[in-house]
Amino acid sequence: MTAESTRVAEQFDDAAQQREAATLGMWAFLATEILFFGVLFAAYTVCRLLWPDAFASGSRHTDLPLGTVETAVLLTSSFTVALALRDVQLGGRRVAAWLFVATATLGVVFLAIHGVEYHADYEAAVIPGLRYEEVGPLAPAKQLFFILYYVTTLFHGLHVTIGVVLLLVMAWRVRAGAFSPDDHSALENTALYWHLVDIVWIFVFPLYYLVGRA
Amino acid sequence: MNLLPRASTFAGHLDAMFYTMVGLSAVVVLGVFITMLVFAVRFRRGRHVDRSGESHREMGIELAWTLVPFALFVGIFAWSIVLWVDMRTPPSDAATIYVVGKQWMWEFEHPDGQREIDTLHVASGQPVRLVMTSQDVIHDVFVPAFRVKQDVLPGRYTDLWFIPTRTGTYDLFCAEFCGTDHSRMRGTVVVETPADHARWLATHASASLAARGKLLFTRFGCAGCHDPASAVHAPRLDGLYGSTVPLADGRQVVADERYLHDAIVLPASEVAAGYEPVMPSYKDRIDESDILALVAYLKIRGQDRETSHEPR
Amino acid sequence: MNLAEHAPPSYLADGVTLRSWLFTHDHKRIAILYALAITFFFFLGGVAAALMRLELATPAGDVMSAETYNKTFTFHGVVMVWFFLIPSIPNTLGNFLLPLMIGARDVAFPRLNLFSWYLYMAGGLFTIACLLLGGVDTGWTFYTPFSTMFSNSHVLLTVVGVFIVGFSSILTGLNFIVTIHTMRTEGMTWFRLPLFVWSMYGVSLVMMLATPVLAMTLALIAAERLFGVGIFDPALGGDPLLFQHFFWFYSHPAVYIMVLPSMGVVSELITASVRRRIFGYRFMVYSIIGIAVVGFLVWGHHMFVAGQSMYAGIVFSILSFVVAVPSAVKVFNWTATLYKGDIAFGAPMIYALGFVGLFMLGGLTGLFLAAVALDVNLTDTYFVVAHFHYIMVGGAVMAYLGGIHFWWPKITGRIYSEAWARFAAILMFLGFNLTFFPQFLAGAEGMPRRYHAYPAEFGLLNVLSSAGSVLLASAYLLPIGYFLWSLRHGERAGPDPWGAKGLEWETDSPPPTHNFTRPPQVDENGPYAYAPP
Amino acid sequence: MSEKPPSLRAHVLALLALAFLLAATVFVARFHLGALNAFAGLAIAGLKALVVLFFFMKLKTSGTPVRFAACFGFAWLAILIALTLGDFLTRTPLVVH
Repeated sequence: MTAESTRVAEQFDDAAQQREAATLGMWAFLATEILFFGVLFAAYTVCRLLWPDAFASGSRHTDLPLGTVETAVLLTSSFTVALALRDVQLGGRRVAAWLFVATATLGVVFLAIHGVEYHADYEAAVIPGLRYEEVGPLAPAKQLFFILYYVTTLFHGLHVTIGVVLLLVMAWRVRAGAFSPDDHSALENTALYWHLVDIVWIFVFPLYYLVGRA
Repeated sequence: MNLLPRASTFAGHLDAMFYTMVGLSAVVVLGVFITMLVFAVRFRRGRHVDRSGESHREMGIELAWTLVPFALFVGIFAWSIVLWVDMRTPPSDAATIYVVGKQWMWEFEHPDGQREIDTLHVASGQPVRLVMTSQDVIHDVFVPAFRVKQDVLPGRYTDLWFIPTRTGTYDLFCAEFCGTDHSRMRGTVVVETPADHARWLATHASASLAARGKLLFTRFGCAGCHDPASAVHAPRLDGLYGSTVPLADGRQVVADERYLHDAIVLPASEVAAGYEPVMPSYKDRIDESDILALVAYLKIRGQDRETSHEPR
Repeated sequence: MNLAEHAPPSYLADGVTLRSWLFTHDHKRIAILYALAITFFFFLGGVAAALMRLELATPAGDVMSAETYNKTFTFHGVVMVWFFLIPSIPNTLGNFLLPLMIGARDVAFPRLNLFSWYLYMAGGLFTIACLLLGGVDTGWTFYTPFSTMFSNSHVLLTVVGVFIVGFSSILTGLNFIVTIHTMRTEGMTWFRLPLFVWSMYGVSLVMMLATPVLAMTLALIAAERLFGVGIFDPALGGDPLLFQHFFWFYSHPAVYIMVLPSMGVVSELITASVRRRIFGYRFMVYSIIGIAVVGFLVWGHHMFVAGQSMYAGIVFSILSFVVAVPSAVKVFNWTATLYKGDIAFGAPMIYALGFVGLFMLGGLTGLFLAAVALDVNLTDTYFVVAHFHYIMVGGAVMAYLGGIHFWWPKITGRIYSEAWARFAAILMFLGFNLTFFPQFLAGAEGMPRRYHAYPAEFGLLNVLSSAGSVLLASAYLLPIGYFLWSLRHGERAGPDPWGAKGLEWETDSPPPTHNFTRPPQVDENGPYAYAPP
Repeated sequence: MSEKPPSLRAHVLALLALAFLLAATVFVARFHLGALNAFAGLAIAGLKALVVLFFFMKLKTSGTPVRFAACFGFAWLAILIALTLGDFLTRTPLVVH
């Protein structure tokens, strides 16, 4: 590894220090992301303990087949972005660029499927604040489930959207030859971000889709 | 706290603890202050003193002033917990007074139906328990002379208790910020001798809480559905209080105060098994003190106490 | 001028245009940008405080309406907490000194650092916009359901402002953590870091791990107001205490965001004025980390009478006592550092000693509030108001000003008027005690906080407090005068006017843009290697 | 780059493990297990997260500071949930005599 092959910002001594800072910075940022989502998971835990049946009933409103497909799509996209990164590390460019595009496409597919779910929810009138026509004994408490469901999935969807944009930018930059096996912190961080978005969904899935399915 | 009278059984205990801690704090403050002063004078710049040598006992000193305060803190903690558990455990013979807070006034309901606004009459020497709820935002009942304070929450009951010890008139403050006139949400607690209090209760005897509830039961048209003779298929309410109710969703709940309260305000939330969720919500049509009266009535409905004079 | 051609220009001389300031990546210039903005917000919040003391000078609510009063104390709280206290030391002194103290050329992410400042300003604009449109009346705590269903004021705008400034806080914390981990110069091991750097490390941890929780909670409040849905609303089966848990999960550690940096500053001030190694360096480090971590476990002590379970009260009470231990250790270590010192009583030392005294009083009264049974009577009264002002104003502001004095020659290259500075420091100490000590008494006698009008029996104590606030306010205005004067007329400072140790004193005053002309040397004697006289 | 790129095999195995765990969690959710349902769902989610963290996010080969950073978010979330539940689970219903 030669120092000339990487661009080192003036505050750093060398490329290794710069890379270390970038990686640690990203992980620190991910820790804050976990706490952002964490509030919603904590609220979920408390509300579900207070209203177990409403949460089971609310969960049965979600679309299990679609949810499963969404999970599979995101897990696969984590795989493709990891492959893309590996390819860059091995000196690849074209395949890596296409893998980034593929990852972004999977992200778009995820958003599209979720859009279908939202539409079905609107038809079924289970969107509090917008169209909520649930009646029956559990209706008020089920509203809590749906609020948390929407805030969590919308916030997650926002992250997916940002991720898709980032991935496409990265695909373009990879194609333009902006990275080398020695110098690709931006790619690594994008991949880390995308994996975290995946991890959040890994927890959303059992908590919102799998309750009361027995 | 010389201005503040000690008018409940808690006050003496809490003040003892308060002043002990003031004393301990004073010792610490003076100790550190004097040490600093001595060092500051002795080692001020320009003065010729021996400044050589480093301490080699740092570890021991550090451990000492880590562990000694900690031990002291555990002691204070233990003391305060004993008092705290006592303050949170009302005796079973306490007279229950219902309190409703709303922007910006207090309503009190005595067990026998006497109602007061912003003034509360209690008898000295007799334990009193306040069971409280709010109609809008969070309020807080604070009686400094009794050293008691408890937030009053909407949608939930909280409680506090005390035994007044000195007759007199004491301030009651709302201590949780509740909007524009928070600082005017004040009241008074009048502590009387038991004899005076009995006289007060007698002269202010209105219909008992349950009796008022019975009137409301008719006025709100509850009987239209819940009367056994009604054509509507609605749950019977006789002897409901304290029984176990199977719900439409398969759960079972005990028909306690919370259940009855919610059944009036949010009837759709816990529908009894075998009934349609047809009851309208009374959420915006009835205020909390009327609900209290209704609940008090429902508690005795169907019991002998309601209609006959036979001994129970 | 010959010399100047060889030496690199100081960071102040390196570009004079507005553009060179607003687009700078230099941590020192960003620190100055923060200092200007923070000073502005400090006086804005101070005006609100003055109006409150004016209103409270008499028992009747006669100066302003109840609604205006409520908006005033809310504005005071919001501005002072999020736009002054939390960013004060970390974003000004921290930004300026952190890279210097560890021998780095800049922070790890200079552009992110500048972006944080713009976020701070954007958040500030929202808050000022809210003030201009009529203000907000929920108190800085935004308790539900008042803030979501009942308040008719501009809750949403304020929430957005605080949300944005939260990101500024998170990004600064992130930047500092990475900087301390990766940018230390050759030989600067963890246990050779000055305590100020350690305190920045602790505070950054807290900023990063607590602030997201606040941001998301405020977002939920906004959702409740916008869509009329809510998990904090009891009418929907939600629980207002859930809000309080989330809020205090941030806002209690936020107290440590304010006070940990002060502890770091005071450790530097005392060692430099005493010319002696800090007593028990490692214990000082452990106590910083201990406070940062255990500080997250005690939030429930704000909710002892809020309707929390009795058992939760017990657990949070003992944890609150535990977090007081490291603070006590720090006070004892500062005192012990004076022993066999060579003590000079310049303005920084007066501030530092003032800090120790006021912080000690604030801390000890904190124990009263941690003792759950005593808290029942004392919470939500002026006792609490006095307690946290002793920590935040007596503690954090004294340390902040002490630090500004101590590093003023480094920042500006000029020496301020020592006599005026000492006078201001002493006046501040007296004014502060006159303002806030009576509030302990009023609180112990049962005066509730956030009262626009109050019973006449508390009149005397409030008059004293209002009188003290006049002294305090004038003491705060004085430094503006003599600092500005020193910029033009002050004596020029050499690299190390105090004879202090630490890498920041090895470079010029003011330092050149990339801090060091030759790499600073770190030896094995640690950060406070004062030779015995 | 000082670190060695991970093998393709490891990535494929990780994806297969994730697919298997996804199938498992959907399968388990179909049985009446009471509280165990929630536990199983979360445990499997935890396993999936660990697979992603260790293999895709390369925590397996990361340095100590990064590992710490990875733990902090989860640890602090655990504090938030644990102490909040500590209140909600120990509340005693109000008894009126």
